Amino acid sequence: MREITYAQAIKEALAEEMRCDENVVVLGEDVGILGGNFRATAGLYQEFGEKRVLDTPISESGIIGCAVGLAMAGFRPVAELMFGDFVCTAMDQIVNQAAKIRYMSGGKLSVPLVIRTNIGAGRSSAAQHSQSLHAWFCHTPGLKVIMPSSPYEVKGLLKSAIRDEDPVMIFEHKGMYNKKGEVPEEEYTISIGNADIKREGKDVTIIATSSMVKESMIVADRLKEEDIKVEVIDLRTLVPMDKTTIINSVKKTGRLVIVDEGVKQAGITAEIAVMVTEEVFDFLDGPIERVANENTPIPFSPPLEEFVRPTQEKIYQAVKKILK
Amino acid sequence: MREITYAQAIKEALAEEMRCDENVVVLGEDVGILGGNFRATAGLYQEFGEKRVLDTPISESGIIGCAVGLAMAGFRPVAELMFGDFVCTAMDQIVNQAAKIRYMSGGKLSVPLVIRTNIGAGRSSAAQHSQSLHAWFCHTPGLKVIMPSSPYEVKGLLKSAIRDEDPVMIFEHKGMYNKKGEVPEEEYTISIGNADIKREGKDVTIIATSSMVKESMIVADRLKEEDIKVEVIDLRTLVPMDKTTIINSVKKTGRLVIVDEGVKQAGITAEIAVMVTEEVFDFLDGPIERVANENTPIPFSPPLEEFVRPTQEKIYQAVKKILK
Amino acid sequence: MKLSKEKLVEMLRKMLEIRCFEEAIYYVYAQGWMPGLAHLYIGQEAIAVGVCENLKKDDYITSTHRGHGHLIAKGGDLNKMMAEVMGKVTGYCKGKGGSMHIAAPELGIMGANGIVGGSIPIATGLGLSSKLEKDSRVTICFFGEGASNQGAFHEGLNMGSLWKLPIVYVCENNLYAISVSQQRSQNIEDVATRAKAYGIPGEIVDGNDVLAVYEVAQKAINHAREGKGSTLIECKTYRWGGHHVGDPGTAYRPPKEVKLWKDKCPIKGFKFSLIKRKILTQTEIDNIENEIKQRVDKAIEFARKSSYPAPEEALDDIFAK
Amino acid sequence: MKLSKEKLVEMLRKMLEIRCFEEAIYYVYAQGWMPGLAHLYIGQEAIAVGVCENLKKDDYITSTHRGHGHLIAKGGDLNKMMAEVMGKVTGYCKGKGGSMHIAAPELGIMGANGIVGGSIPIATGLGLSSKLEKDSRVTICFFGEGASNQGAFHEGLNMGSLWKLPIVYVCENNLYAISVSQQRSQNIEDVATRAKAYGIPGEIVDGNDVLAVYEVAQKAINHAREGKGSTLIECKTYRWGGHHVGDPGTAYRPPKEVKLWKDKCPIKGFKFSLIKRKILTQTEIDNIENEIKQRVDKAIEFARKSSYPAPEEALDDIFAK
Ligand SMILES: Cc1ncc(C[n+]2csc(CCOP(=O)(O)OP(=O)(O)O)c2C)c(N)n1
Ligand SMILES: Cc1ncc(C[n+]2csc(CCOP(=O)(O)OP(=O)(O)O)c2C)c(N)n1
Ligand SMILES: [Mg+2]
Ligand SMILES: [Mg+2]
Repeated sequence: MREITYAQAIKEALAEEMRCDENVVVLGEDVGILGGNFRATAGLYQEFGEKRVLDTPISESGIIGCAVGLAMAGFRPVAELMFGDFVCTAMDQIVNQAAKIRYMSGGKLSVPLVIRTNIGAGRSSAAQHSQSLHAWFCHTPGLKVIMPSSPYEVKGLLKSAIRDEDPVMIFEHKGMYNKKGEVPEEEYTISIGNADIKREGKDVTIIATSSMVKESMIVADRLKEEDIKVEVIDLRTLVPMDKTTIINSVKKTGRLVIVDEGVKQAGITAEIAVMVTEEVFDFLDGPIERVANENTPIPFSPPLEEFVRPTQEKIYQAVKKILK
Repeated sequence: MREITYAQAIKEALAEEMRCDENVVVLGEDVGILGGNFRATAGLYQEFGEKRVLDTPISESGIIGCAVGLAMAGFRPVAELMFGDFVCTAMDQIVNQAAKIRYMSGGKLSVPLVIRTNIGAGRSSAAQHSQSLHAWFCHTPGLKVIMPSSPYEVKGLLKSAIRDEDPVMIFEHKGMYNKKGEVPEEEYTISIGNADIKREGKDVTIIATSSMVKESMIVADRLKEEDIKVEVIDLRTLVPMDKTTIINSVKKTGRLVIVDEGVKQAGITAEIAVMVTEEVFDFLDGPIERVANENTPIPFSPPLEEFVRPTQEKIYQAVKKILK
Repeated sequence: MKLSKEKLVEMLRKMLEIRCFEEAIYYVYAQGWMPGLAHLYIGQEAIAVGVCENLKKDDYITSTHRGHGHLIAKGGDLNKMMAEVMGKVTGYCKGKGGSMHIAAPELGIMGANGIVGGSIPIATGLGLSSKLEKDSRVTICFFGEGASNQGAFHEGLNMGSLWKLPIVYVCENNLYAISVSQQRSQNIEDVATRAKAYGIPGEIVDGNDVLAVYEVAQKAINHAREGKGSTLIECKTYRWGGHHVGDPGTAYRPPKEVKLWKDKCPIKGFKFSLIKRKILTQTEIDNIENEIKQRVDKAIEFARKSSYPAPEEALDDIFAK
Repeated sequence: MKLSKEKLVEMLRKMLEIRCFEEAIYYVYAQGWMPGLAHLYIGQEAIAVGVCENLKKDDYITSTHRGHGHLIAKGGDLNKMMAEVMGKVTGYCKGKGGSMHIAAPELGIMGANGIVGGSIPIATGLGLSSKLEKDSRVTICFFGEGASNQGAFHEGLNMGSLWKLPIVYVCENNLYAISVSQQRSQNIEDVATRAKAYGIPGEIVDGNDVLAVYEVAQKAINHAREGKGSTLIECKTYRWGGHHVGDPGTAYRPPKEVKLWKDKCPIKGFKFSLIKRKILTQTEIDNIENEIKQRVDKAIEFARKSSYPAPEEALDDIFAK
């Protein structure tokens, strides 16, 4: 199959949806002429023009608020927040407005809005350009939350997100924009709410999000050599969460490692772990292991950054620990 | 002992600290002439004047940013965000600035800042004035997070927060501002990071936060009549968390119910539950029960609001379930 | 400006409707029939009416915590409003929103808002939708002078002006934001000055003179509809009561000031001029007032008789089905 | 304006130091010695220097993502800066901050900032501290024209102006925010116009003329120090390179425009005038340049020889001990 980058996959998803639905518009900082800071909107401005691909001022609340208004009026805006850290300057519009408008209006207003942003450290971008803040939005009823792990996933999920009637936050990964993967030429979508078993195994389950799926696969390879069969689940969407796939896997393996790049404390690994404990306590052979970012801001210097991030080695150790 | 309200206890803490440290200043919307929307700063403007009690424009980012600047310059600002929901309009200053400045500067800058805000539904204030968003800040390294459960706790903890060298978020409870409780006349502080066992018991542990402590105590009374001995732990501070007290209690009872007013999904109850599971898995006699807000925005109409909130009945049922 | 008799009477009627509705809310609150609080519009009626009388049904408005007046002026149904304020299932939002969150998209009412300034960027999006669709709608964005200190105000107006969107930003300067007077919250006398920061016209108008508001709004609305972009209108006015029904509003405002502004009552003045111009007689006005009072009483009755939503409905409307 | 020879030479020296440091960063980046990215100040040197030459050591500055120039102008040590940019433990922040987060409170440098507009409300707080302490310090708040569209700009300036704080807001209008030109981000020609929204003086100055910047800044700083409040200064300038070291900056800017501005080089012009005024000879300038180059080379060497922090140090500095 042909291979394209994660950024290209995003661009294809956007272009396809824009072609078949003229209500789809893209807006954000530098998404137009520049084609996006991470080149995920490259070419859209040229194809669809400045009316449908809007470069905005540096005004994140303005961007999301504007997208909310567009969405209420029948458009399907896809707003980009260049770095995931900038959700902070748009938080009111995301949380108090977009997420709650359907509810507060008793179902009268819809906000079919997609917010594209990202997570991920590892690029020496320091504390204000490296956060993985997706957990906050899982704690915000009214939002769907997606974390695509590859070019294939990001294309299929983004297309579904655009067609969704509700606000969807899609957390891409900064370290993956340039990474290639197989993506079919023909159209497809991936429905929101389904996890994907990336590899079957019977000894231990790893649930991973975003770029941690790939890291976990590499660890699974390594463990295979030690005759440990790891089942790797790509969670794909956090809200709604595919409990069935998770539970079935844990019932089979009895052991669970959860890997996510967010800060560990009060992060999404906690929610997944508890959900599993609540649902299949008796199937668990031991405590669940969580591999996540240390409870620190992201430091700039490479050795420090490496120290705090979830790594293959940490995933490996977690599996070994749980099997003891 | 004399009884004063939660709001009065806050005001006393502020006044005492302002008297003994002239670097303590208070700022926020309507904290001056009006004495605070919830009257928690009543009288301070009159005693300390407009230089130390600043009514601000409606600019939450401005308020927190200003407090950050003051703190870096050697002051000890106490900033009020009138409703907990308004953290959203100040999120960048809280998360990207206040929480990270010490770290990013390699320890060169300090931000001894207190942010007073609140949680709590139950007042028919609807979705934008009822959220309990404390979990987000537990997921933000660099912040301490406090949730006082009574006038006694709020006074002692706020005084410690003001003396702390780091940014502290203190989540008061809107439903408690008018509620009275015993508070000693003589000065005292409560150190950050210590949970408090409000009642000892051997059958089941309830860990509760904020106003849920009182609700849990009432449930414990009711269960006592059924000869069920409940240990009630008032968590008091979420970050840092008093793991020892929690673990010792669970070791004793083997059963845990966690009660918190935040939304359940990805909330603080998940983090506590996982921490316990990780630390004392083998002592647990069954899955942990979480009582928290349903995964919905807060509705306006009283029967709806009652339906989504954690209530005494829900706490009671959780204990009964866990004992089955 | 020459307006038909019908128009003038309609304006008075709407203003009276707002006044009467808001007085009823005080009553309903005092009776304990209403959960929570509400922010009343009494004293500012000329603004909502003066502006909205220029609008077509499908024009958009965004509103604030102090929204009842805007909604009524834009055609809101008193029964559904009252029921919403009481948290009943027959309300505009099935009881989920309450006073601060009433929405009626079928009337172009795209939501009141509990976050100060929160609706300003949303209005930008509504305006942008009209520009993209070429539907010649206009969006009216109401907010207070306090909101003009919010970052969202700045971002919303910057984008609205940049893209020449058909939006009229209506700042109701009632001199206070809760307890904080305008001069204690900004270093300028007129919020309209801020229009300069966005390169758009800034107008100042007596917000208690419904005809003056009508005229200024008409100009701005035409400007917008003709594709010439946004305008910021500042209406000088006063909030008669406290910040909300539970606030007497006396702790931070001199009684003299309150009295002065009550003397400038937007309704009294307008009634007087209509009588003087022989558009209406006192008796006719009395009849109108009685008729409105009856409708408001009926709204209270309707709302009181309506049932609360079933508790489980709390779980609906989070996502589309 | 009459300035001593020493002052003029010092200004040239500082500008050269910035230029040379930034060129070194390009080199260091190309060599792969530096992790991450950096936003260079080349072309804007006259602003940082023209402003900071008015300051006392304990005056405050807040900076931005494009902060090296401000730091050097305020007295930053080249070794510690270079080490920080390379993530070394000898850097200003022990390698934890990197290019965008350098802080040196001992020099009044209260932090660069990776969030556009993020430091503006912080500057308000610094200014407030001076007012409360009556320490007669001034705070300089640097930011770009792109930042002037952020809500934080509005809230920061509103509060700063309201409380008459000793702050000078210095907007470096380099015509672009990443790829978006000023006219595609705001409906006004001059950011200085926005001063009207806050009732403070707004000044426009040629940001490539260090003496002009010095003069305007001096006036504003004196104004602030005398307790008369804030000023917004807009310095018209240009960013020679791309947005950061990895961006050629050619995709969205016409080459002609870039050339035009390079011709207006703030350093070339200043050198020329100093020679003409017989303050310095070409040889003296060459000597200064050589001396600076050596210092920058030494900074690179210092940084390269320094070690990285120990990994576990990542767990320190979250809270005070
Ligand atoms: C972001 C935010 N901050 C603060 C509040 C609390 N609050 C509600 S109304 C209000 C005053 C608003 O003043 P103004 O905009 O002048 O409107 P007015 O009430 O005078 O109509 C405040 C501070 C809020 N709802 N939202
Ligand atoms: C809140 C926020 N939004 C967006 C960005 C990404 N970003 C970094 S610099 C920049 C452009 C800033 O433009 P300007 O303020 O004019 O400064 P300049 O880069 O021209 O010096 C942008 C959009 C950011 N860092 N922070
Ligand atoms: Mg007002
Ligand atoms: Mg710029």
